[in-house]
Amino acid sequence: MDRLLDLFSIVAIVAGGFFFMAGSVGLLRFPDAYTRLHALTKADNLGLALVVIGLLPQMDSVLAALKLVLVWLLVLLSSAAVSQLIARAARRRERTP
Amino acid sequence: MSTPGGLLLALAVLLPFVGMLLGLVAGGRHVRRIAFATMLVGLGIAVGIAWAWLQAGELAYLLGDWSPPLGIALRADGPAVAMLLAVAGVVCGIGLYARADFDTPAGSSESRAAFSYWLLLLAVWGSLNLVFVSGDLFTLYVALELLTFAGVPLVCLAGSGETLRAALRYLLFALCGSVLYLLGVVLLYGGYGTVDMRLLAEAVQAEPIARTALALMTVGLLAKTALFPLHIWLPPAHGGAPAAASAVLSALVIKGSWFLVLRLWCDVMPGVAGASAAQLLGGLGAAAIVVGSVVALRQQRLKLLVAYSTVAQIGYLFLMFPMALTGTGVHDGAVAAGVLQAISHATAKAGMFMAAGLVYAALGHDRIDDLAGAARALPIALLAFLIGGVALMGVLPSGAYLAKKLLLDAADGSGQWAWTWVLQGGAVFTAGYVVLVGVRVLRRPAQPLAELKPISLLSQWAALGLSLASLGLALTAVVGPLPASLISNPLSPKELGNTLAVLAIGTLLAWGLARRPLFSITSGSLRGTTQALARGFEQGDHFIRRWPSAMVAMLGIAATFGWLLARA
Amino acid sequence: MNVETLYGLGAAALVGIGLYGLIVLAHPLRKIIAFNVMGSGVFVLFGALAKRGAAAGLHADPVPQALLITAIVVAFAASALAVALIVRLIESTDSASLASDPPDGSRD
Amino acid sequence: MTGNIVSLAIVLLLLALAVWAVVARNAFLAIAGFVAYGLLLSLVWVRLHGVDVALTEAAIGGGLTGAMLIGAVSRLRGTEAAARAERSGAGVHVLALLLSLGVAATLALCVLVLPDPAPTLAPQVAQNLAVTGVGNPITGVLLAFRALDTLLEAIVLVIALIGVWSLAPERFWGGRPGLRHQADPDGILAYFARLLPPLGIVFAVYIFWAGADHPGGKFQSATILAAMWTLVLMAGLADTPRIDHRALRFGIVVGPLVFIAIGVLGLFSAGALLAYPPQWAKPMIVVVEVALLPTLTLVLGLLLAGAPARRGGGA
Repeated sequence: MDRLLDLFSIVAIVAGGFFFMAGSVGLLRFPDAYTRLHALTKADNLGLALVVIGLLPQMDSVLAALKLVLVWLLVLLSSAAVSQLIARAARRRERTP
Repeated sequence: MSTPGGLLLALAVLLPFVGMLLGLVAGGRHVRRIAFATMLVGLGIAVGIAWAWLQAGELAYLLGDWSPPLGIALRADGPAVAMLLAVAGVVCGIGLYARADFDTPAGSSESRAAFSYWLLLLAVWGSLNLVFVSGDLFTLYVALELLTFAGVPLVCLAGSGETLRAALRYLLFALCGSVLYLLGVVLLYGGYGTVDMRLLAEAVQAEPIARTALALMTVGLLAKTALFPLHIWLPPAHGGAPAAASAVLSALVIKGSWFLVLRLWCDVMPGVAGASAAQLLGGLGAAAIVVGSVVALRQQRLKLLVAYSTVAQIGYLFLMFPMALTGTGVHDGAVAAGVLQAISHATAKAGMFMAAGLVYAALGHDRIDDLAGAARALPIALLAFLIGGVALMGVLPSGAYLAKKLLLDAADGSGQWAWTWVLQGGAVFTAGYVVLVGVRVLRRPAQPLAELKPISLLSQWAALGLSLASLGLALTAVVGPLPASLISNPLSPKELGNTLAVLAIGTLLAWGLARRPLFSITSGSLRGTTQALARGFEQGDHFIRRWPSAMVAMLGIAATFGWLLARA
Repeated sequence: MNVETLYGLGAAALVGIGLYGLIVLAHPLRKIIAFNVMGSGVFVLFGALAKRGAAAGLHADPVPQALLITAIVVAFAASALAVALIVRLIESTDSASLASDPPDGSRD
Repeated sequence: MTGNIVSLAIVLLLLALAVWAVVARNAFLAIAGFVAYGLLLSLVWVRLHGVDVALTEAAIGGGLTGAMLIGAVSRLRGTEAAARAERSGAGVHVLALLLSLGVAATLALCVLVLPDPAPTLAPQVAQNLAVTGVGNPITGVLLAFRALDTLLEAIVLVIALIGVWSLAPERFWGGRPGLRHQADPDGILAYFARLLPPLGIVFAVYIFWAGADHPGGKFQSATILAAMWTLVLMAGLADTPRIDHRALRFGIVVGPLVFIAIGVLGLFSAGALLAYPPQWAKPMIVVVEVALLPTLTLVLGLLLAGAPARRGGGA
């Protein structure tokens, strides 16, 4: 049974890594601030979610697992708020000549 | 093991900090009262420590009853007790002087300058006491940082742009020094598993780790002491700060890092240090005396002249190392001479900066060339300045004289005649700028001086008191542990002749190198060359006091130390 | 080549990088960043020594780690004071240069 | 074996970020690199089995220092161009490179010749930890064996704060530190600043309490509380207190004063300054940590806010 869980963890974490890579490529390739923000927040958060899900079976206690999920929620909250603020700042800079 | 008087050491460290914390809460007018109360109690503790030391010899105290290497031990031997006593005295003298300058004006409930000055003065005092008594190298790192964080805001207390720049330059350069010092502490812990000085002294051998640590720590401390060529930050910082703050910075703050160099070289790693590296330290000191004094002669403002005099006097502090470390163990007489020189400089320099501050307060300027008639207008202040200068020249009964005699004995003992010449000749450079100021202030003014602003009598007497303390320091040899035979009759032909010779050559120096001719004698071709030489010194000093060259000099000296230590 | 030596060599390189920055960078804010890089290099070296000292059931020697926490906080206080000084210097003189003006060559 | 490869990758990335932080084109890019460098550094501490140090580095090194530098870079007013003009010549660059390489090489040599049975104090700490009553050896060292260092550290922070305050213009003395941040009351920042702090406070109290036996402690929790306070200030939901406010000043000194008071108490009950009577060690340490928490939070937050820059009036 735990071999299956290990396999699941490996697959999930590799997928997470792929999404992180996708986010970074998006950061480098996309033309302007908004699309870059879009790429970063979407891809990285999904990547982190996959990594967290992959790690859940490896945790030795439920409390530790909950802490991992809490970490993911906090990153989700802060990246959402920060990306909106950066987007608003970028828009404000565009409007003022 | 904790000795009976040991607790006093911990109190000497904690009292000023408790005073600072209470002053921070009380605020307003109470800050100065709390500061003065702390000074009185602190002076009492310092005297108590000296008394306990006279009875029991070395004092020690284990904090939390944990003995090193796990816990921190506070220790005090002869030099530490002498410095504790001297710093307590100088802090009280500075407190009396600053009472008028940093008073909370009637209108406001709390003034920024007064509030900050008294708290930072107590912070400097507490961190200095910690530097003298701590037996743990990492606690000494925290003490050095405390000293820098308390000293830097003192530089820009007046808040003008130029002093802010001087304070920032001082902070950044001092931080470079302390990170190099911390690097040395880390290496020593890696190599020997402890940061306690007593245990390290037993465990340390002359191997790459100890050599690298000693080289890095020494250079870091030289940067914080502003020994030539690492004096990039001192002249603008000490010259620009308010007089009471300059007195604290010049007389007290730089003594902390110097004392650590003394501890490292003479107590912790004498075996690793070796004689050739000590010669380099002495060489840097001699260079500091020459460059500092010559550039001091070129200054147009009195406070900058006194600041450059500090650069020169720091050189004197390092002249002791070639005599202290002659490869065959540590020469105690030379160490005592170094401590005496540090104390006599602390008292005399505090007096001189206070006098310069009084001149500025009364006349509204401190341009040396326009000080004609100042002596008659401000007798006590200028007397304090000149007595401080004479004391630094090493004229009999001054502390500097006794230090010079001790060093001369040590030099004869180890046959280093070159240092004998430097010791005898060094006083001439100090005489140069003392004579220059003396002549400028004693001259009769062309037109009567403008109306003087009133200055507090207490401040003048505080300045004079400190200068006289430095002049009379040699009398302590009669009561203290030093051999009284060193004191000969001050009016004996040999002493008198020596003093007059020094004064004569000093006058010659002042005549040649000062910006404006001394007695308005028409300047001959000889003066042309000396002026060119003096300008060359000034340009060289300005080149060295640029950030990249100072940093390259710092690392260059570290590399040289590393090479000399490896070769020894 | 165990892990601690690897981090020790990395720390030595960090100190070198920070030192280079401290010498060459002209703007004081950049100097503070270089100072923090060099300081963290010293801290990583101390951390590597701590891990080398793992014994008696402890994964690392706690004494250097405790000293490190103190040193990190002291380094933060230093950076805070330096940044406050820079901001005030720029506010009052519109320049952050550390160069002091040359001695005036006026001949009397 | 794989541990080495991961560590090698981390060290190389760390060096790359350090080089970026030093040679980046302008200050903002350098600080971006430096913040990433600070966060990666906390990963290094985890691999060096220094979880307490990792927490401290992430909170103070990466977090607060990064925030402070970003705050400073926004107020540089073009002084960077002047600094670029003042760049030193190629000769200095080469000399600096050689000297820095020399120092780094010497250090590397020292690392390679470190004594093999590494000298350590771990055994003594393990032996004497029981007396201190705390489980976390680092808390034991910080608050029992080397209590003076922790006391001095709090005093260093207070002196740095006095230094920062003393830089204020005369007319603003007694006023409020830092700028008055205005934010759209129902904007995303205000929402974020209302949502996160409660969670942050709960988390900080947990880290504070866990510090006795597990990684954590007063510095790490005080930093989190200071970060939450700064977030609320930036969102304009609250304003910095006036610096002549009596309660603020008492909060700043209560930590060190209580520490010294308990130290003196130890003098009578346990025979030495800063000592704890054996069975009372843990409660005393908890009292000291509780007293230090407000002091550290206030001082770290006020250091971030900077010198007083406004009159005391206003909201």
